[in-house]
Amino acid sequence: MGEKSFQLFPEAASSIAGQVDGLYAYLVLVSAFFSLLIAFLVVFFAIKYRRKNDEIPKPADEHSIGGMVLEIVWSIIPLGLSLIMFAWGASIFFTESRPPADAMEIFVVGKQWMWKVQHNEGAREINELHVPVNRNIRLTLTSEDVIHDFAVPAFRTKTDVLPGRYTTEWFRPTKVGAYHLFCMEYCGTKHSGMIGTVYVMNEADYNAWLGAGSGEGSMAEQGESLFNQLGCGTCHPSAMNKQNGRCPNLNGLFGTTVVLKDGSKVRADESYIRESVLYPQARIVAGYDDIMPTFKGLVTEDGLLKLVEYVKSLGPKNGTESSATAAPTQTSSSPQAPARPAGPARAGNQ
Amino acid sequence: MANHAGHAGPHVVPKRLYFAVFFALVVLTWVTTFVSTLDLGRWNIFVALAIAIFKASLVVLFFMHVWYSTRLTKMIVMASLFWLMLLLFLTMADIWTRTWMGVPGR
Amino acid sequence: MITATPPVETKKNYLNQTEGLKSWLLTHDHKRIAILYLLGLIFFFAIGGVFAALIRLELATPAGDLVESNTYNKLFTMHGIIMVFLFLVPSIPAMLGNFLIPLMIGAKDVAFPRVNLLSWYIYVVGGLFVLVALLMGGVDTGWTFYTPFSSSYSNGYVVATGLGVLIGGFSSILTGLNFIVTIHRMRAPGLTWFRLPLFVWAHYATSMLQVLGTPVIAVTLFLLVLERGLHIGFFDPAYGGDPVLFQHMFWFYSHPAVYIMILPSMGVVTEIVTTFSWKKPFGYTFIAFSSIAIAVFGFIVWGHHLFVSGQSAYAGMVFSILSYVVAIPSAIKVFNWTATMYKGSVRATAPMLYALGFIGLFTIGGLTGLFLASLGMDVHLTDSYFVIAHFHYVMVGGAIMGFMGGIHLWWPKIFGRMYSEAWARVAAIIIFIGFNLTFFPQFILGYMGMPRRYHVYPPEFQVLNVLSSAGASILGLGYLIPVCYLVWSLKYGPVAPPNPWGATGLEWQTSSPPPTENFEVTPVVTQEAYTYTSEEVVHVG
Amino acid sequence: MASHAADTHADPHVVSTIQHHFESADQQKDASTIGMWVFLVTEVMFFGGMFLAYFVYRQAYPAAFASASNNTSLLIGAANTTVLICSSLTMALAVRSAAVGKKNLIVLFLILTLLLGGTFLGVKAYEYHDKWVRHEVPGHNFDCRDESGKACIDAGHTPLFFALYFGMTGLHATHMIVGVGIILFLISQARKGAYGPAWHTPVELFGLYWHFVDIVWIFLFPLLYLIDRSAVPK
Repeated sequence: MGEKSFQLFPEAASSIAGQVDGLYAYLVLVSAFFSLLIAFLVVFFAIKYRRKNDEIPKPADEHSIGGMVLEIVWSIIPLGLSLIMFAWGASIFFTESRPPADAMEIFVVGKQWMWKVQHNEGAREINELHVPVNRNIRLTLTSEDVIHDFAVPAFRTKTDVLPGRYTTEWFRPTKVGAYHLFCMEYCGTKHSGMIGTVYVMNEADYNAWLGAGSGEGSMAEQGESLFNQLGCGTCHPSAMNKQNGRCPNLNGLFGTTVVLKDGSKVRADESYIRESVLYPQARIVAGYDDIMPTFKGLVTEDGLLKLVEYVKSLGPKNGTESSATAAPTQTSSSPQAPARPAGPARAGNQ
Repeated sequence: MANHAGHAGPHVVPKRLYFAVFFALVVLTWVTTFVSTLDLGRWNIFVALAIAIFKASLVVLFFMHVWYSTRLTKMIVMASLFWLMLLLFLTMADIWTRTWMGVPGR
Repeated sequence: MITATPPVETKKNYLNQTEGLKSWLLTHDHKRIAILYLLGLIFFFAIGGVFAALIRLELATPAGDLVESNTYNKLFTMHGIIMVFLFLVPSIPAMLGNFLIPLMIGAKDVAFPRVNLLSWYIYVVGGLFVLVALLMGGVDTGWTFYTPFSSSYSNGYVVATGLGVLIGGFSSILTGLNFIVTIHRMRAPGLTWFRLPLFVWAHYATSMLQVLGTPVIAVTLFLLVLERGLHIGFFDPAYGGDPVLFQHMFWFYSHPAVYIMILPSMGVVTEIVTTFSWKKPFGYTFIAFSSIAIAVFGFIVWGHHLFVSGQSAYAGMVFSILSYVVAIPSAIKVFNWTATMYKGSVRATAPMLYALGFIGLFTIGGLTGLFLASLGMDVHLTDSYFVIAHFHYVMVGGAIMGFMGGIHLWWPKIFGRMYSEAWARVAAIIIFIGFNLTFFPQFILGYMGMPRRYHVYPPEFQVLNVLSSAGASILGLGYLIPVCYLVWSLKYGPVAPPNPWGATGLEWQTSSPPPTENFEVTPVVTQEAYTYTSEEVVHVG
Repeated sequence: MASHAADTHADPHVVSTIQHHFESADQQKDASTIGMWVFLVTEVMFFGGMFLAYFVYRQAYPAAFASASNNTSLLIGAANTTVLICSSLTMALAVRSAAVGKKNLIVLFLILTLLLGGTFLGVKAYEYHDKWVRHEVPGHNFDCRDESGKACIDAGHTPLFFALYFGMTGLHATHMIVGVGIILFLISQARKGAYGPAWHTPVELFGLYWHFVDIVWIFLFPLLYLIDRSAVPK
């Protein structure tokens, strides 16, 4: 962003941007080649074979030989070039879809027409996102009303932000600077005002910024107080309460596979926790009764994210799948520290 | 009876066939009702749908005369089924695989 | 107005067979119904065009200074809804297709003439619903009606608009149904499938899309209207609904709908290219079957609109690779048209200029579609101006160029008058230049990240937006010129001979304009389509 | 083809029904039949959208769907299905009677079809009323409880089941009502002796429509009434 002058190409400020630009270059080359080829042939034929004024044309001869060969050639070549586009695009997409296990988590709630950002450490901001450079950042996003889309063109990434669900986006900023944040899914009157800025800072600046933040405690801590405030702990065994057997145990739950009453299985991820708070009877854990009341209308989306973070902090497993690749430093045995590389201690990036 | 030479002519099916189909449909209705009260786990819906598909096939083939119809009619019927399956299965393919990646929203 | 200007000959034709408004409004003649459609199409195109002009005017500056945000949102929504559902989808099939298919296959009319008239009335009623919604204050959902915005948050007249589109959809269904039966059962003796003009093949494929796809948008909008009125939860997550399901159902129709717009246009271009290259189309069977292939494959790619929508990544991969499959038949067509010109006897008439413009612009539109089918690329480009540029290249550069070309090619047949060739060429060139200046900058804007549907935008995007707006004014001028010389030709144009271009095809063997029953004697076809012979060329300019 | 010619001659309706743009009666009948089948294709896709919504939400909220489905009456559902199948039989017999030229039987079977269709709609209306009384209509004091008064499982998602129930059966019933209207017309025509072996296209095409409506119900019955009947004790 920065300079407001005329540009023809966006800044590339994330680890994925270079790959996307490479694919773009390939696509532009292929497209330019075929567009120019067709344009040239069409114009060339139109001139070369134009009907002269006094000419009485003879019926053109049949295309006897070569027709079939040509048809096959001009089917196969585009197919081949297309499959490269598919494979290349899919590999980038796969990378974009799977956040690295060591990513630091940030939570985003979209609403008409603003972005609310909560950092794991407790800092909150609106229409701004501060992130450290060269760190993997994982966003968990949801919306309070309509569908939005969290897009940072300089990072070449975006994802829709849906109400009633969580979506995930990750990136690794590579250049310190300020970049546009756009809502890119039409969301109503002030859609074009639902913009913001992503500030990529170096480590020290980021820590300083984070330190100046609110003193409300980390997401998980806030989640814990909400958990107690709502009375969840009176039934669910958790960090403090280990005895009650009427409700499923939340310790070590996150990331595991839960067997339900009807025999089906579900992974205890962010969406499952969220649904269990709002629609507790939708998926009843095997061996338990449907006694939990709904908390729909009692908890905001922000609050839900905090509860999810709290449950997450009780579990040994990380939010991302592929626990095999998770760095061993992540499993913290310290009871008060959430099991993730949050917190101010930064060992750079592995 | 002038049995029309053209493909458009009505096909007169013996009454017995209609009654047989009718009988099968009624029996299957009560069979599917009864089976639904048995606990077959996740297979209940498959059994119910299989019976429904069989019943529908009987109606299409005999009551609607597709068995005796032109190839075009058969193709039209197949096309409608094919496109219905595209709609159902390609959408359900999304729903079914939403949790595979283990990353919400992916 | 049209009946008042018969050609000088006293011969009866469909235009002067009967007189009076009633004879038009109650006609069963497919040719008159086509004219009725043309009037509706021009009306809606004009409204949609005015909205487009206002949008471009607003976007000339980064600030939102011409209209308010709410108004701007309604402008692009109504532009999209009117252009897509009330202009592009019916444009070529209901107008040119209606007029030409019975003529091309040597029939007296379509199979169900009354249904044909009914479908026009349904179109008008659907259009009226949309107009009423517009006059009451419009709708601001975007033409895609995404939930839950449309069902719970929009401040516009979603129900009226949704019902209008739903009703209009039935018109499209009935047209498609009519064409399928007509092409199956009304062909003249000797006219086998592989003797059919490729225009008819294209329309057969289009009709398949209309019949199979449109009911799904109808039920989707029906559920949306229920949801909007009663908040039952079909698509609103607040009640347990899944907004992504709405997107699936919407695009199950709306992606094939793109082919409903482009396939007939491809049929027109095939006719123009062969006529003015005076040569049999290269690869007849490939062009014919590529139309069918597009119609079939067109139904299995819709998920590429949902790559970032919360659709599963695996489904995304499947839809991505399938999207490339549908690109192949389109590529085949482009190559075949080009090869048709090779060693032909090419005349750069106005329809041919439109067709050549179509080939160039559709090539760019199609190739940029490949960008959007590529998952990693689409994540960056989707919902940006790149998408806007891409689909305008396909729908305006493709579908409308084809429509204009077709109107010019068959104008002498439809109205029995010749238009000014010189003006027509000038207009075609102005449209081509204006179009490219309008939409090419938007590709660059899109890659830079300018989001679509933005009323206010960051200032660094302004230069390209000004270029685009300048192009739009040229394009607007380009569309006005044909209105002038075509209307002029109705009264003052030279009387058209039955076959002014030396074209093949049964429609050129009857008088211009054709009699009500189309042919004096039912034609008998004895040869393949596009058999050009030297005798016919004598009276061709 | 003697009977054909005689029939055509005897009946003015037959002559007048060949429209000007068709070459022959065969071509016209063929066109109508294909047209009807293509129309049914659009109907399949139209209902298909509803079925898709059903499958998506049943997948998402199995407990709510099972619990809410158990609030429908198994007996009424099965009985009504049987009624509809009977009406399909009588419709098929009506078409057959037309084809073999038994004009009185056409009227009889059409009336039977009408009565059975009416019975089905009456039962449907009773069920709707029952649901209304029990507050099972989404958007209007909605509440889902079983007969013992216990709230449905995952009650928060049960409105979706009932919305789909009313949407799908309502759309089906609308088709039935349209069908009843057409039968009334057909009966009046048949009484005038309009249909015989040579020409009975309207009866035949309406038969296709009626059977199609039957098929939709054949799927609606297990999907709406028969979910998880064993798991939730009543």
